[in-house]
Amino acid sequence: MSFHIEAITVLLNGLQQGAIYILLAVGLSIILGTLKFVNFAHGALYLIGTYAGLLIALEVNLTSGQLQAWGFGQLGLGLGYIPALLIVPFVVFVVGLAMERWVVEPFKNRPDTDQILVTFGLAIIVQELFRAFFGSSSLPFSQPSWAQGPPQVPFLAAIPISSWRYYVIGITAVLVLIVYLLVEFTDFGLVVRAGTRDPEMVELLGIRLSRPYIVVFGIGAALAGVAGVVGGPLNPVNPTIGNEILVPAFLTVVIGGVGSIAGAVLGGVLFGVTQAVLVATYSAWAQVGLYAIAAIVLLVRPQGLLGEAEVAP
Amino acid sequence: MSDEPAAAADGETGSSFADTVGIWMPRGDELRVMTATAVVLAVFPFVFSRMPVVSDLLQGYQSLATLILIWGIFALGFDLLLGYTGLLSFGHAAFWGGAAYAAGVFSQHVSGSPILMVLAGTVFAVLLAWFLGFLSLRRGGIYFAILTLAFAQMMFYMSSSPLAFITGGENGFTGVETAELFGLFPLESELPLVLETLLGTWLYAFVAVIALLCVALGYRILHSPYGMVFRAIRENEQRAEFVGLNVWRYRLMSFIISGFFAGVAGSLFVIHGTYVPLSSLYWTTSGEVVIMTVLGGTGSLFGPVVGAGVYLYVENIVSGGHPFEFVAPFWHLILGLVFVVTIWVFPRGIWGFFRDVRDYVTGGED
Amino acid sequence: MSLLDVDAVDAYYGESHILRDLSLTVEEGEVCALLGRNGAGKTTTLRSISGAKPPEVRDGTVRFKGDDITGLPADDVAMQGISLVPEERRVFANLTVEENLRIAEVSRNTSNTWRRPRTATGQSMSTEQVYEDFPRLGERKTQKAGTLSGGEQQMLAIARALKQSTDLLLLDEPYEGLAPKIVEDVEAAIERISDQGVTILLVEQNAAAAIKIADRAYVVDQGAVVFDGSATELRDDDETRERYLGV
Amino acid sequence: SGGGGGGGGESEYPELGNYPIEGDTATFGFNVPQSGPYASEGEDELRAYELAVDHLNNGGGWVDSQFDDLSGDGVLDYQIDSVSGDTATDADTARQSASRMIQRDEVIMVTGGSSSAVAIAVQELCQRENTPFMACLTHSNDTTGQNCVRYGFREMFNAYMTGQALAPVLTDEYGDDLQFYQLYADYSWGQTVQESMNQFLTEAGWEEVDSVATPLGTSDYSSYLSEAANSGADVLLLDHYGLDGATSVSQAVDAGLDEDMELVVPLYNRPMAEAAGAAIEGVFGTVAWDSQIDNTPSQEFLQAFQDEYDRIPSGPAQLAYGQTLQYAAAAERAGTFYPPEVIRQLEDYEYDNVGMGPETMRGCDHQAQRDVPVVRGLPESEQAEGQYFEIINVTGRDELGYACDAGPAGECELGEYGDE
Amino acid sequence: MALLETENLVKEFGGLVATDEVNLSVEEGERVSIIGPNGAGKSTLVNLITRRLDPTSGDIRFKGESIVGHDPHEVVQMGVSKSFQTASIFSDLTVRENAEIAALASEHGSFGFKLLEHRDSLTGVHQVARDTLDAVGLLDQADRQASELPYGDKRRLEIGIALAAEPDLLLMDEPTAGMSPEETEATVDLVEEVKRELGLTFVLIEHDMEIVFRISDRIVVLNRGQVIAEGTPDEIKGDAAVQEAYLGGVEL
Ligand SMILES: Nc1ncnc2c1ncn2[C@@H]1O[C@H](COP(=O)(O)OP(=O)(O)OP(=O)(O)O)[C@@H](O)[C@H]1O
Ligand SMILES: Nc1ncnc2c1ncn2[C@@H]1O[C@H](COP(=O)(O)OP(=O)(O)OP(=O)(O)O)[C@@H](O)[C@H]1O
Ligand SMILES: [Mg+2]
Ligand SMILES: [Mg+2]
Repeated sequence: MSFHIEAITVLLNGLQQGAIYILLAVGLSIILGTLKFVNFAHGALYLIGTYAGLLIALEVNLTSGQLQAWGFGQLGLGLGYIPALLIVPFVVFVVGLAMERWVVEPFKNRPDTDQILVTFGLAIIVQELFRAFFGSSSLPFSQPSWAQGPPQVPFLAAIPISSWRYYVIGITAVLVLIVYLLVEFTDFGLVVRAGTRDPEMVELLGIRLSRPYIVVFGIGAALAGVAGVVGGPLNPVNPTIGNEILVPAFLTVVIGGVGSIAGAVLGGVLFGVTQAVLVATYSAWAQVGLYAIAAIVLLVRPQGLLGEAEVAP
Repeated sequence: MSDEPAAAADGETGSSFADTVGIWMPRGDELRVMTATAVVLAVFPFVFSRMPVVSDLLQGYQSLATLILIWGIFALGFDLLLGYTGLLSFGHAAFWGGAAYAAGVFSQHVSGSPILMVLAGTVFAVLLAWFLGFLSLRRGGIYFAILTLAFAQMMFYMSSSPLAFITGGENGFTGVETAELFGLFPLESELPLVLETLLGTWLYAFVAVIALLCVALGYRILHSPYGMVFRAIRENEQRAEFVGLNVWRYRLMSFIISGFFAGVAGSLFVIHGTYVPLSSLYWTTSGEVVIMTVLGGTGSLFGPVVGAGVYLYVENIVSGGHPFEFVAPFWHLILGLVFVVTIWVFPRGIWGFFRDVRDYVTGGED
Repeated sequence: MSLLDVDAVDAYYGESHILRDLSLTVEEGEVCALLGRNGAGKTTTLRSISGAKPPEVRDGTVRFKGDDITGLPADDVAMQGISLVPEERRVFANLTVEENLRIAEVSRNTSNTWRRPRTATGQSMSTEQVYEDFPRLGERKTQKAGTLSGGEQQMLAIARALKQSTDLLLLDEPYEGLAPKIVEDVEAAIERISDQGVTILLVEQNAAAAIKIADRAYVVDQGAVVFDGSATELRDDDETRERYLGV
Repeated sequence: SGGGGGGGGESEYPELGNYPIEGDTATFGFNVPQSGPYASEGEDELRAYELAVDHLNNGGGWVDSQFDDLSGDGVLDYQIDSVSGDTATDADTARQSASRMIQRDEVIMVTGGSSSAVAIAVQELCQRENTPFMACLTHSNDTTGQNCVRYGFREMFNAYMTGQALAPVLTDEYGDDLQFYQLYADYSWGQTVQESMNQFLTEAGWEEVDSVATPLGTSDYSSYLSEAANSGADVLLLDHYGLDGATSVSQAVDAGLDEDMELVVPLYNRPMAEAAGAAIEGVFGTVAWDSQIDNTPSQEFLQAFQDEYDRIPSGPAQLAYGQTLQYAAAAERAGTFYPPEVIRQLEDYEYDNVGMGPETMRGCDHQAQRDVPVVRGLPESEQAEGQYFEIINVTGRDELGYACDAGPAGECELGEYGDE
Repeated sequence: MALLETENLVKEFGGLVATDEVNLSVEEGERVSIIGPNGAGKSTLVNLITRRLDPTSGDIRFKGESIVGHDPHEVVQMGVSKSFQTASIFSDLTVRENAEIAALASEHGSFGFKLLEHRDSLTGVHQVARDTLDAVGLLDQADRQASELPYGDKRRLEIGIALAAEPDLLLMDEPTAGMSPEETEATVDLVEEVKRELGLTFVLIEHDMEIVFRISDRIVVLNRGQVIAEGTPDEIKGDAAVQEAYLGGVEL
């Protein structure tokens, strides 16, 4: 097959994989950048998004877990993918609000390490709760039938990539752009960025911060939820997916530069494409390459690709 | 400390003595701590796995007792970094697993002597810690956590595929060949006489002696200038730099020290299991040692060891059903809950909690 | 009715009792100085008025324009028209000079007030006016505030407060770290603001500097008012100045 | 049938492993994955194990009909008890769990599987601890090849035999002189499947374009699949098992690969097929056992399992059930739980009672010599519970296998009985 | 030879020249004050000397040796100490340990392998720490946790830490900012006393002209990164350029 088809395949595969990282990384990054909160439970939000998406879109048979033991072996609303895509972000947004209120607030003034630890613990709890209720085994979350197979568009039809993956790329691009505009160009964004450094001073200026904060966290969470719905059908769905995606997502944030949305996008694309290229060339090194890239970037630019060097006090 | 002249006089006689006998002379409380540790180590396997009634309640077993000590050493070293220097590493699996592979490969190609294996594994871990520390200590906090995580994951994927010809990849390293201790005693054989009842196997005795040495070393480090400098750096890095301390090298040193402990533990792990699983390099292993340390209590010498015990107990006994049938499937969930509650309510962990209780009780009596 | 009426306030940091039965009033339009040595409780008084926490006000009332504002959240207090130039400057280090000024106006935008009552009547200073008064800031518009020099940050903090709609301006040691010449400029600016009808409560350690522009002065010591009178009275009261101000 | 021999037997032999048993119950250790990529298989195995224990103690199923050695009233006058552990499809966890079973619970036999890496790691431990290990689902050549041990036995066939059974069917179906491409799970099992498939397909005249390793537990195969699609090969072999297999075959179909190439999944099972759904249509592979196999033992097991759990058992379940009974029967024949004697009873034992035709548990490598069913996936419209593929052919054991000094067995050194 | 010399020192931030060809020299035992309007580049200059910032060009020499390219802690080891504006102490450690840390660094270098020595055996360190605490009047509080000290004592400890490092040159950036006149007085006295006893050289940055004129041997005036005047307090008082750029109409 011709070289350019192969190159485009690799690039699209990379973009699609990167898109999931980006959705998670942007959320993580704005939460980290503005609330100064290190959320190791972000993967858990992804997990919630995936299961919620699955149960809204389809009906599934549980083969293990407490729900099945209690007689709820058959579960799910079966409403289809579009409703799932619309409902899940709200569900996870609400989860995010609750988390902001009950977890972020109490830990806002504790050291980074405590935040990492408590959210790491929460991530384990969420994962294990899902395991307890839904069982360990993977549930099938198939791609919608209307998005299976390559798109029936002249050129793209020759590329062995399912249509769903194009949707993933598109949805990600739109959402990330919206968030970017919101944070960089609105009063809301300004307040949130100011609150990053000195929340009390913001309040002394007559601005109530609790709501913008909650909203930021909610947006971050909702993005993770969307990632769960669009990413779910690309992977088997089981309780460990959240924590597995967390590591690359965090790496994306860090190599892109904490707090930088553009950085997260750049980082995600770099990761996705690197991985796809390595699989196509030296597949044994595909995973190693990912981390090597991260290491190199951070050694050369410790603040990340588009991160700002810490402002001197 | 409160009696100023006495302390100074003590210091002077001590230093002249140290010149002749060496710096290894126990000082201050060291002897007491070591003795207490030795006693606990000596009765632990008996109480845990053989003592009538108690061991039935605990449901312990010999090999778990050994494993607890091994992870205890790992956690103890980890706490020197987390609890004292304030650096949270999510990549200590690299040293644990790296040392295990190194010791395993060493036993296959050079010598199966347990002592030499521990040496080989530890040297490897220390060199690795030096190298990775050099790379990841450029920034603190979250960056450090993520960088260490990235490097450890890189090692994991290296040994899972490109280096699989050495490590066995996903199959794990199966070529471990442990020889007899001192060329005489097979490790899994039982000790003579009353020692058998107390300690059980040679393996346990071997691990316990090393654990004792590790405790002594840890205690000494904390009471050397290093301990103080580590805390100072955590407190106020900039100020430490501006009194003329090379913050970077001290941090590197504390990273290497904790790598050293992880290396000792990792080597013992391969001696104990005669097998190196690939997952020993996976980030969940790093996560486990983090949980153990925090659960037990950061910033204390024995807290992490207690944490290791509790964690492994839940992981191996509670998860195994009888007599915990009801909660067994949820062991991981339970650990997660306990972990979160600990951070939330008792940031100083189990050990810190008991110390607070003790202080409260004794304080009440005064 | 006075504009600000602090009545027998007791304030605590945790268990330490800082303000003891402290009372003071500020009349509309005046420049009132609050003096005292280190740790006397001046900053604590300003924080108690502006609703910052800590301290915790356990007893007494703070009235502004006749309304009881004791214990209101800081943002609500600001909406009534009280703005603060805090002790440590506290500019938003990661925002540019321009953005630091812009954010001060956000609370005036009704969509950001969330139906909280807003009774401030003061005019906000225009951005042009700010740059005219502090040309140094004009030169540094797009620089991150965190990289400004100490004095530049102080100017920005003052300018930011003036960009709010202010009826009462609380200034906590505004001259700290300013070059003598800039001190003069700031003094001039304060006088001009005062002339425009903004009431000012000025905290200072340096009695001489404060007396220069103040109409009236309070001296606090250990959280209680020990002197209350006109600026001229204070200038002539050597004993008070020596005993409580160390000059 | 033991007739009190068990109690008396205790003095006959020296202490070894967990022999002699204290008290009057013998405990079996079931070490299965309850999480990780092979969790579905593990759950089904555990059901079968529990069923086996029930039948051993109370009669029923094959205990009554197929295994003459067994009484249905315990084994050797001991009641059978069991403990289970989660291997998490991870060798280290599995070994910790096995070691707890052996040391604390004093099990007399360990069984379990799903993942050859786990099986190999655990059987090595069992050899050291002198506790028999009845490997359940492990299909790597190495389990009874270079990593074989005296204390381990395998009823399941291996990758080598899969290659022998599948190659003729594939060449028959798709033609000669084709090019094939392999993606394989990067560990013992996948590596030997890749090796054996390559060997037998090449011998049959096909040519391997490339073979690429994928990490165990990969969740997104799209990049690998794109490479395969762009390679120009005619046939794609997905040497993935369990969840990985279900995922890779579904993703291959999602990306439209099946339009230009034929897909083959060398080792299949029911949970996989269920998870992959429509994607398995027309896909060839081999299975350990299937409920559609029409012989008495198979149908009896299906019945017993369905009665108990109201569901259709998978291949791994049949292995689990069968291996437990085989061990118990060997102990009865030996008249003792003393491991070396039980092992000797199992070695070179011939039987025809587990539904896979006449078999021999070969003494030289502890590999059962048995039939291998070849299947093809059904279209979704024809799928029903327990029916996901049609059985194309049950390749007889005479057409399969290798001599004791050939193939994987050539590399096997079993090690000691422990009573030498 | 001057103790500290800068030669054509330049520091640029983007387009802004914060330090512009500064040639400064401080003799041993001298007290030099640096004054200048806000944003003149005074703090930048101190940060260049302590190596918190890299110069764009030019050289800095201490005791004749170039320190550009050295790490901050190495510069401290050579004898340059800095007192911080806000009390920068180790608040979780005791007062004694605070001093010991600094003494340890000056006695045993920036890094050492003495990890197996018990702390009790480092008698030299204890001595220096005790002397320093005595000098700043905190010896009786040695066993208190530093965070419990009242603010004034924290400032004292802060200076104590700087002194325990046994510097040859002490840099102070607005040490009395936020202090009451009394406190200022006390601090100035402390500094003068220490200078007398230890023969310290120091460089002071201050906006409080009273202090500046009282304790400086020489004053350097910066404006927009450049030295615009230099001389004894009397010379500076009379300098028209300084009046214009810095002092305005302030009466002295
Ligand atoms: N956050 C706090 N927690 C506990 N005590 C505090 C806190 N802030 C200030 N204090 C104490 O309250 C008292 C009054 O402090 P305050 O800051 O109001 O004094 P001040 O008059 O503003 O002094 P200065 O002129 O130094 O700014 C002091 O003794 C101080 O130590
Ligand atoms: N990182 C930076 N990026 C850009 N400009 C900077 C940076 N740091 C300092 N500056 C600018 O350099 C100039 C000199 O700053 P410096 O802090 O040295 O002034 P200073 O003389 O100490 O003033 P002050 O008396 O107000 O403290 C200022 O105009 C400041 O805005
Ligand atoms: Mg104050
Ligand atoms: Mg300055």
